[in-house]
Amino acid sequence: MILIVNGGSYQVQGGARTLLEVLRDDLGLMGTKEGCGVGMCGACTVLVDGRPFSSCHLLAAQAAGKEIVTIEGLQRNGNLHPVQQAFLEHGAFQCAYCTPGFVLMTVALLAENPSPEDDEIREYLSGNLCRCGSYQNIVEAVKAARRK
Amino acid sequence: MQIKDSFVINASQEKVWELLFDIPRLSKCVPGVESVEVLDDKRYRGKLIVKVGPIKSEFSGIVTLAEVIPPERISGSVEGDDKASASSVKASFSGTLATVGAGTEAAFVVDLNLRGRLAQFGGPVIAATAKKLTADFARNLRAQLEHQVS
Amino acid sequence: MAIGRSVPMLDAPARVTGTVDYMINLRLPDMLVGKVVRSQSPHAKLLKVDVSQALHVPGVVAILTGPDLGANALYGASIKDQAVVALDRVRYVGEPIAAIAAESMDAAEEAAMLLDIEYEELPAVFDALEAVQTGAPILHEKYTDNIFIHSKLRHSDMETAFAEADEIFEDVFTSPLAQQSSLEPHVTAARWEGDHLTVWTGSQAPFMVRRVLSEILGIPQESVRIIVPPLGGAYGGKGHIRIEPLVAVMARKTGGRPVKFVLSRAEEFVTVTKHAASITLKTGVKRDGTFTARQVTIYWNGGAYADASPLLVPQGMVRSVGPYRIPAVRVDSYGIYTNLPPAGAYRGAMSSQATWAYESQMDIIARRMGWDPLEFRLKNLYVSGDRFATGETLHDVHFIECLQAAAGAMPAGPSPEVNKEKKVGRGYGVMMKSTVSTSKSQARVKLDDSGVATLFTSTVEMGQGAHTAMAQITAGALDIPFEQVRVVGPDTSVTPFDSTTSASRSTNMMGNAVLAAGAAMKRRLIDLAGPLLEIPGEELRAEGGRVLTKDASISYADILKRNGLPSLEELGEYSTALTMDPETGQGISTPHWHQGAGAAEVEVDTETGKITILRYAAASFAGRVVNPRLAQLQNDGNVIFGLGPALMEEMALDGGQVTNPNLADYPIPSIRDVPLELISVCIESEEGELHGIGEMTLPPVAPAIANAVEDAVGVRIKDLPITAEKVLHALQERLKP
Amino acid sequence: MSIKFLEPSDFPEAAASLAEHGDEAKIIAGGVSVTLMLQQKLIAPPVLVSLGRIAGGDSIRQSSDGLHIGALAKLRNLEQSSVVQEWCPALAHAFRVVGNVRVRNQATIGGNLSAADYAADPPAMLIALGASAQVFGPDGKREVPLGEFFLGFYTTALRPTEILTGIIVPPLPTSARASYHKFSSISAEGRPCLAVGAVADFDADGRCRDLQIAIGAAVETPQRVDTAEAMARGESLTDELIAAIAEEYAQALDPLTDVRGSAWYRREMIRVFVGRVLKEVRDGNR
Repeated sequence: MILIVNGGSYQVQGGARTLLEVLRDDLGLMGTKEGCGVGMCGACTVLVDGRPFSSCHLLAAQAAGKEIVTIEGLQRNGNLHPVQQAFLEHGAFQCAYCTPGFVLMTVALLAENPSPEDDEIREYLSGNLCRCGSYQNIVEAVKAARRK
Repeated sequence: MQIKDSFVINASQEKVWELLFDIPRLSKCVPGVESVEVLDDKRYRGKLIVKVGPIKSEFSGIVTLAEVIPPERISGSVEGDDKASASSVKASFSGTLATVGAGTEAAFVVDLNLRGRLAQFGGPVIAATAKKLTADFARNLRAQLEHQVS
Repeated sequence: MAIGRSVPMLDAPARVTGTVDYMINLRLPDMLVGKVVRSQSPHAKLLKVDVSQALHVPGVVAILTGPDLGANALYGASIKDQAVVALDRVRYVGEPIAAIAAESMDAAEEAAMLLDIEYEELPAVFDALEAVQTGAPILHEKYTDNIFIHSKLRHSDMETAFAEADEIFEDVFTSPLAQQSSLEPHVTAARWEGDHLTVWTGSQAPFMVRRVLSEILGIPQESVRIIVPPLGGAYGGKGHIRIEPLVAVMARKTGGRPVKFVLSRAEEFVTVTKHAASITLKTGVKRDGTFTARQVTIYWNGGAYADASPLLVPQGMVRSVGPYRIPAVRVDSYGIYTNLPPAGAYRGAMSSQATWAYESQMDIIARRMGWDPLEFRLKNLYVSGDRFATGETLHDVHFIECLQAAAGAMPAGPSPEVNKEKKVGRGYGVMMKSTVSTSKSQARVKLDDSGVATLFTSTVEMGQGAHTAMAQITAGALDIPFEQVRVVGPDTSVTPFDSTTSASRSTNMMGNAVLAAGAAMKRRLIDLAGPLLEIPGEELRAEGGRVLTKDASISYADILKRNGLPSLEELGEYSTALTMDPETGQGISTPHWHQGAGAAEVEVDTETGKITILRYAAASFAGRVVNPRLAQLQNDGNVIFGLGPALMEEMALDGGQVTNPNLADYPIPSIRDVPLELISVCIESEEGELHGIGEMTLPPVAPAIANAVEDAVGVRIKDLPITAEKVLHALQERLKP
Repeated sequence: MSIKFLEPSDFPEAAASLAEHGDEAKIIAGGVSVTLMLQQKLIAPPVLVSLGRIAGGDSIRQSSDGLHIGALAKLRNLEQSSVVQEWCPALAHAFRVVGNVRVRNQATIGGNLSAADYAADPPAMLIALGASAQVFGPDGKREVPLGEFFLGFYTTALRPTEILTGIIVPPLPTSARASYHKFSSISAEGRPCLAVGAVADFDADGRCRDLQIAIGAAVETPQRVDTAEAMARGESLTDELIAAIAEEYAQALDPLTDVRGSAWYRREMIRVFVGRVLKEVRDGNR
């Protein structure tokens, strides 16, 4: 089975393995992580054909042949993606275990709607949990990253 | 979690009691029983398949009888586990028979403790599954006894 | 000046690119995966654990069970009652019975299924109050009433104090079993090289782990190396000793191959919990609005093993009195064994439960006596110079400023009429918390001849930004640019001793150790510069990375180069050793006091009982703030964290089995649970000491909300969490004739 | 654990695979619940029949006989579909409140309904709209009204070799108004404690011509209460009548207890939200 991840294509073993397992164990892409295992927390968020998915309950086989982007795929020749830059400038994280998930959800949100209202931001990102409680800074970072 | 129920079978109290100890016929009444082996007069080993939606669990364990007062009272405990889903069940049960007119009223109380991964299914699902199991058991029991031409 | 600036976290780029090397990402050459096999019985004799079949599963390298443990198989942070894996008894659902090391998780899981375990069930008890009744099942023979610790505070004669009261209030407040739920689970790896053990672990207390492991394994502490990378959250749940003993002993059986254990979310719920607590507060007040006496009785549900409780229950005693001048105080704080997973620290340890009790009762008293809840608090709050119930004098306390800052940040509230009709209410909460009483922090600073300073610290970076703050303090102490400071995190064979990263002690304790190291380094530099500049040391001072007088100066780097020294090292230490009389609790309980306050404005839907938090304002005393943005994140983060225990967090149990061990049925606060208006203020004191704020705005959240609910609709909830169902039930009870 | 992953190109081929492999095979559409059960070792089917490649399986189209939704339509697409929005905004809302954006990007309406999880959102609204399930099996197509589709916890009327291929929502009179309400009792991100879907049709002078209300999440399977609906027909929905209908629902159903609420609380909530939903459809602001 072929997976296209961050522009590269990889031959991997599918079967009953989730995309999360394959990304970490086979491709060594450690930025995507398990937090809850049931698709509630968003720490395992990846983009598949531009849309955010929880890779903990998506079989790798279901993402075969699709364009997968993980947190490692956002940087372009070394500099941070604008959303990553906004998160950094607004200190929109503490332990940052959830940050890759929030960054990718924000990238997907702004792709769907470049200037979302505040309540749209909250509703779109409410499926990502941050136990350290960095939500205020995260919402500010997303507001800064949206096109004025 | 506790499950209480009672039902009437129009067969004599002796015949109902007799069936309780006729293991091959009794095990046919319990839906999903795979095998029953008599270890001694108080202990039986068996396998039970329980289906909840798409999930099929196979519990293997031991039934131990405690009180046996023919023909009216029986109690005991069940301990079994389903290795595949790392789950186990521990239950104590007590049943009483009483003659009511031409038939027999069977009443029982089961204290059920489901443990391990299946316990995450939550109260309502476990209770409903257990109720369905006991309802089927009652129906099969009645079928065994009422149509039997004595 | 580096201190006081909102510099980004040292490894901020790694945090937004997902390249932080958390424990969960650790990969070692030919590393094995570990799996724990856990008890399904809450209390049973362990008759047999047959591994013969399981050992034959291809890919299984070793299996650890009770018999493998040597003599000192029992351990504990203070009471040694816990076995690395169960010996002859299991005491809670989820207790480790065996551990498997294998090449793959599939192999380990297949082996787990083939373990033949036989129990003989014993009666079990889960509620702390039942566990102390006579006839209750006994968990540990030595403790026949299941009470493993009883902390006492005796302050003066309670009879006369209560006799002087015009009104006496007695209320019981409870908080449920809860779980820290850091998104990164517990992860620990271990590898033996001969008699030397290296353990990588997500722990808040590497040196405590080192000590306990050396005791269990019977090897010197120097042969045990503990390495702690940045953590994906901890909140007290990774304090003390967690799965390190199991992993370390397992690694002894794998022939030198490293083994790594990653716990699942469900396993987190049976690894460490927040103490369920039942707190009885008996308080006497006089009509003039002052207190005469307070008697506190607390039953802390410690779970099956003492674990961290013997260190936490005495602190729970101190933290249960409250920040008000009360002449006569008596506290009985019990740590109790039950057949539940062991309890440990949960952010705002013990204060989360204690503040819920005393701040709720403040409003019960004010309401019945007809006093304004805000005034009643302001009138009685401690100020610096007051003596606390332990006899110690309070210094640097700012409870009044905290409460005024929180209350003041709320705009003028709705008029009482609107309030009643619209079911809107206000509530307040103030928190007073001690930190660790006896502890030590050491910091080593190394300055090399390029002028770069490296701080070696065992403080654990778990999202609070401790390494960034310590780097700023190092820069400030040496008076060099922040960019010239590096930090080397916890590695017990490289970084000096530190007791623990918990109870918000690090900024204060480690901060002062760094200042000491910095001061010592400056003196060394001045001594070395004197001869070079031919100026006596007394006239020299170190500033801006140089040693100088008004007309001569030399850079630190040149001082080293011209003395032929590649680098200089200085060790700084800061410690406290405070004791309290075990019988009376008199003495000194804490080096300094943590202070926080909250004000909540809520609206209650009286048809559903649902609470909407319209506004929440929080304030904490932050002393000298090192990094304003990180301090703000702690303040906001603690309020949001506090919404969990206040409104939603409760572990559901059925016969000792946790039935909601997942984040779908055990919800934690999401963005849409956060009040639209959240204001939080750090009260600073420029010339003040470095101060901890890691927990302060959390404990007031629950009582502030409950008080606001009573203000809005007149019902008092005394059992956390404050769910819509409880509010509706109370509303309907109130309407009954 | 090796597993065969079949990707049939149409429903007949999928049904054939199901028949061939018997209970060794499991259907996977969006795959949310199937993958979770695989991960937790609750199921271990040797064969997975993925419907992902079936062309047109996710179509959403309007026609004279109703709104046709392909079983493979993703909840996120249904939530954003202008066809659904125009047909019935309340139905779009019922999709929008499921889980979070990521779940809705993956979950299909067919998967959601076949899982028959009691704490779900779409079933109550679809039943209130009188929708029925299109099922394909070895002996051809059949239609099952959704009211009879859910038999118990995680149990539907689908026979082992049958596949849910689509949903049909009958036409709504222009005078009809619909409303869906998800009540989360603990956290905003939680699954529903109660789901109420309502459709009411009014004649020119505001009398209620027809009323369908389905209650979900508080009971084992989503249910309507005929006696309560009968009380509304031909009447104008006064506040008193609304209260009586709400009371009828609260008494007629047997709510369950879980972490999101006790049976007592759910009975109270049924009374409250049936009342609120009726007022919404009466006052037409939804």
